[in-house]
Amino acid sequence: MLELFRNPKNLGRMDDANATATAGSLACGDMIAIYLKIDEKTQVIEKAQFESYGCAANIAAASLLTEMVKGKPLEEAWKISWVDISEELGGLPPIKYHCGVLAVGALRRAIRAYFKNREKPDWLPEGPTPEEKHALEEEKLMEMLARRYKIQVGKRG
Amino acid sequence: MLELFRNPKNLGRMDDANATATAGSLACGDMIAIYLKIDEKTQVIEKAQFESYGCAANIAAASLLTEMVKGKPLEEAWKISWVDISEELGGLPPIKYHCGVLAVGALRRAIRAYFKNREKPDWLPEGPTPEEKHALEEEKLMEMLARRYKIQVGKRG
Amino acid sequence: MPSDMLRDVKELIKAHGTPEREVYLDGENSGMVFPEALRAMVNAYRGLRFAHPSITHRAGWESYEALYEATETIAGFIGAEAGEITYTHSGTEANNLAIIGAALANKSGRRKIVVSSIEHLSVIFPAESLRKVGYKLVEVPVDREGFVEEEAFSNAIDRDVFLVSVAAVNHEIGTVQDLKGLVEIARDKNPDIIFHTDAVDALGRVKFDVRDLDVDMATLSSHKCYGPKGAGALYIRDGVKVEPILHGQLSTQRLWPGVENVPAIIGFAKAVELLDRNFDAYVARMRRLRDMLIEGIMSSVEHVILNGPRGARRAPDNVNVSFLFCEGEAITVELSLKGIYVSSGSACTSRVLEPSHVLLALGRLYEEAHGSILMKVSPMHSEDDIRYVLRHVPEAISRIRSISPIKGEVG
Amino acid sequence: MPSDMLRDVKELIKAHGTPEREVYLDGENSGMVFPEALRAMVNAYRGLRFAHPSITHRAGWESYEALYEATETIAGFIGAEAGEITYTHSGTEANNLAIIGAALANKSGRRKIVVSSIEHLSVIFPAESLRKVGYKLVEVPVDREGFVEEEAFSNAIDRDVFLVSVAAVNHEIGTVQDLKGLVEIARDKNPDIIFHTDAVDALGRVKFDVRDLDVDMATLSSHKCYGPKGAGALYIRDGVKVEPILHGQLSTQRLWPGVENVPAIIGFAKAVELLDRNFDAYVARMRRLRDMLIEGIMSSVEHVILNGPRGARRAPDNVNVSFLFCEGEAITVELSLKGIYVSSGSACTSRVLEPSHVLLALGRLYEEAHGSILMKVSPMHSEDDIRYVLRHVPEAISRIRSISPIKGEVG
Ligand SMILES: Cc1ncc(COP(=O)(O)O)c(C=O)c1O
Ligand SMILES: Cc1ncc(COP(=O)(O)O)c(C=O)c1O
Repeated sequence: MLELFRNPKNLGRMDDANATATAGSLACGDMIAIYLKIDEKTQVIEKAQFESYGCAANIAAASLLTEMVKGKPLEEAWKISWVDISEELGGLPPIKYHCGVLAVGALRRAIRAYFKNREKPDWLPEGPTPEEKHALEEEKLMEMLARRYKIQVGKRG
Repeated sequence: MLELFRNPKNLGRMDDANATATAGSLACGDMIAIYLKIDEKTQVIEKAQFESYGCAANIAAASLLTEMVKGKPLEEAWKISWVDISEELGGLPPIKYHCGVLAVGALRRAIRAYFKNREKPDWLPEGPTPEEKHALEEEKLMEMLARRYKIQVGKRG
Repeated sequence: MPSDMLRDVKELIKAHGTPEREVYLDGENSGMVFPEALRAMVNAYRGLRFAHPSITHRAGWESYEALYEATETIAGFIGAEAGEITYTHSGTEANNLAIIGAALANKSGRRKIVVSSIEHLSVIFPAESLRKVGYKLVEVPVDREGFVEEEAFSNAIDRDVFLVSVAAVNHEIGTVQDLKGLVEIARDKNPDIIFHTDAVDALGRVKFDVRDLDVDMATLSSHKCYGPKGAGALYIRDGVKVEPILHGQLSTQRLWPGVENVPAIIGFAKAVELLDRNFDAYVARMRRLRDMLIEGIMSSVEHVILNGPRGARRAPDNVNVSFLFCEGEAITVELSLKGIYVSSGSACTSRVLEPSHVLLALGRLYEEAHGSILMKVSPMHSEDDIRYVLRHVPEAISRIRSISPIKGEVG
Repeated sequence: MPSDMLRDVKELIKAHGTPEREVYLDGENSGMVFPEALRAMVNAYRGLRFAHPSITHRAGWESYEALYEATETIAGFIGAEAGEITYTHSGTEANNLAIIGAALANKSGRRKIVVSSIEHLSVIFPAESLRKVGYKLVEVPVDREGFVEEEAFSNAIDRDVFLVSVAAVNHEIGTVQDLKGLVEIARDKNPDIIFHTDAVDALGRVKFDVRDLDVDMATLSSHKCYGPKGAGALYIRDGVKVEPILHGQLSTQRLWPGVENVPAIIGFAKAVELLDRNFDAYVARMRRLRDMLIEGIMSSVEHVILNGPRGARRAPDNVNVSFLFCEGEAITVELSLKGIYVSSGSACTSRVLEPSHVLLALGRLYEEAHGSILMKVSPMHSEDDIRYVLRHVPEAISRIRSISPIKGEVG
């Protein structure tokens, strides 16, 4: 994990991405952006990159996930769960589970975004998966907290 | 105090005592016996001795008290309070106050015993003094505890 | 602390003088520390392993690692999992957490707590404190050696019982309870009970395995098993519900707020490691010293009673004898003058000289309880220590007896 | 403790490697110890001054003497009497005793507790726990530097207030509260209140005198002022009523059962003695290092905000800065790789990444709170330490920023 934090792979924005999404938010204190370049014909992921505003585990999880999906068909990429991430990272401590969840949430959102104006495949579920729900929940929780503390998230001054 | 514990003065039973009393009890875990030899004419204490079943402070207090009353008229001896004992001993800790109190209680009981069959002087109060009361209370408290624990104080087997 | 005592204590110490030799036998009140355990604690401080174990930097991780390994050592020694250990700072705190914390989590309607009449006050008092929130406390009597009366115990366990607490080894008279038997009786009559045991005086003295005994909670204390002060622990079987009794910032554990005292816990684990590795040798050594002490005293002083059982049913470190016609605290001072540090069941520490509730519960006469002296040997003591003690006990007792108004006509 | 974490932490440590130099700045989470204080503790163990201080033998008396002298040192440092100090094992425990213990003794009908919104959680959580027994908790807001809003504070104090608790110095942002002024306001509006202050972060940093401030209770913690772990203390003004919250065997004190951790208290007193003797020099040194650190960071890194006040109104040891567009925990790991140990207001220690309630109470934006880094200098740090830190901070921040999807367009 520390190795991936120190030397993350697939780091940075991607200009020729054709699917992009974020999960988490500044307010959460954890945010992951995923960029995919998908081959239109084969629906195989050619390139995957990420950016992260988050802890070391977050960065490592995103780096690992982008590494795992490279060269995979979307259907297979979709099936990666946060447990796979956690195991690959050598077992995330429970308080870090959400990092894996967030990374997978971002990936799935990117895949959904890709199919927004395309024909949806059979394997893509209608409703949100647990990971997507979790990402949503975390974002909402933080909005709630923000209201409680009467704090604005976003631009300063 | 430790010096008096180590080398107590006036220790031991007195065969020619004409006034004797004890305060406290075996059950209390603290018991002092005081023996006085009083000059019948002058009512001056000629000799004073003690025995103690009690802690080091108890022994020291009794030793000191017997030393203090030697050569004193009974009226003066009566006036010695546990505070005097405590001060002489270099300040007893609060949990040891009762040792001084018990010693004074025993002395006053012995003086009362002396006047049992003699004419009572003016200075001898009717009711019990705080020290005498305390000795009584401690004895009673232990009786009560003994009942609670259904324990007999006294001879074994 | 009353402010005029310091001067007096200074005078006491001055008048006392320095004894030629010192033999510390007051392990009941405060335990000696294995030099290795002390060193382990000091090294932890020097190596930054005092850091907060849940903070994300190397010092924190090393602290976590050390804490975790210590916990595995301690848990392993009692047959538990690391995840079942909660640290407090003392056995007293762990007993409070066990009893009050379990009551706070008690959603059942059951409101009865059963303890033995010779439990440590840090078990009895928390249990008593629950009376004001509707709990009933039953104290089961013990026989003359401190063993829980099985029939009375069995009768006390009914459907209303929520918690049972019986110590594995009694702290004053060393009775090694038949804990497994008691657990069976209790579960037989009421399978829903929580069974807690105060194992503070069992650790390192008898084999103690929470699975084998089938207990739900067990209290441990570092300084009572030759670790440094500042660490107690409560084993809570996975699934048993306990609520925190103090509140604040959490670190690695849910039930006791604040940063763990990692260096003290490291020292605790080092002590446990030594106890584990040398268990048979230590027990044999302590038993030899114990019996030397008991037999030496009984054969050289008259009118002495041994409190508690003998042989394997007695903790190997425990010596508790009553010197008739003597007041115990006077004996402790007399022996102290020779550098022999022991305690008395009638220590004058409370306003009223109430003798030890443990000895009274055995059916001891007051004068027997008041004259009781408690000594604990340890793996750090030698035969020379015991010989030194035996050389001085007879004259100490005869001096105290010479002061007493009770000369044997009572007795 | 989840049982699969040890392996991971071991791997983390291995992957981390040993840094060329280590600078420990996480005094907020766990304090460094003066070598003299550690030595004093160790010597106490070696000299039998671990003995129970209320037992009647020489070791007990020496322990009592040492405990008493330690207490005089500690009490003297805060202008209290020895008899007004109660020891616990941590500041967390002392805060619990202050708040819950005072509530247990509260015979008045008053049921309101007033605290500032930036108190330590070991003050806020116990106060919140009293809600279920009928107490009302009012959290008074603070300004952008952490100073209690006087008008809101004054308005919160009415005839129903029973207890007020405001820390002398805030633990995260170093705000040195005008405590004397707040006490006056409070007593003016309600002379019956009990005023408690958490002085854990004040000791050795600012002059702190309980009589001068006219407070009723004050919490202290050994490890936060360079003493060993295992000792907290609560000053309770003579006459203020507090009931014990734990139960068990008492030693020299009424309010916290169990044997005092005398060796730790001796170490605590040694630390206090050093702080007292070198007060001006230590404060000057810390302030110099603090300002070096703050100015060095502000001048070498862009988009940095200082949290908390400046100058004399800020504790001399406290540095708290928010690096915008950076997540704090990632920074702590990045700096750890260089051997620089700091903590973050957004430490991932809770399931939800709730940022520090202190920073949010200041009106900080979430992203400011999440990027906050807390460093505490001490009298044990040198200018070389600070230079080393300053050499590595800019590159650490720029690396974390390079990973982030937020590049300054927000901000
Ligand atoms: C059986 C037993 N339980 C609990 C305790 C309390 O442990 P501690 O001294 O760590 O508070 C003791 C200490 O003497 C004990 O002997
Ligand atoms: C202001 C304040 N109060 C209380 C505490 C708790 O003290 P302890 O760590 O000794 O439990 C801390 C510790 O960080 C603190 O900073």
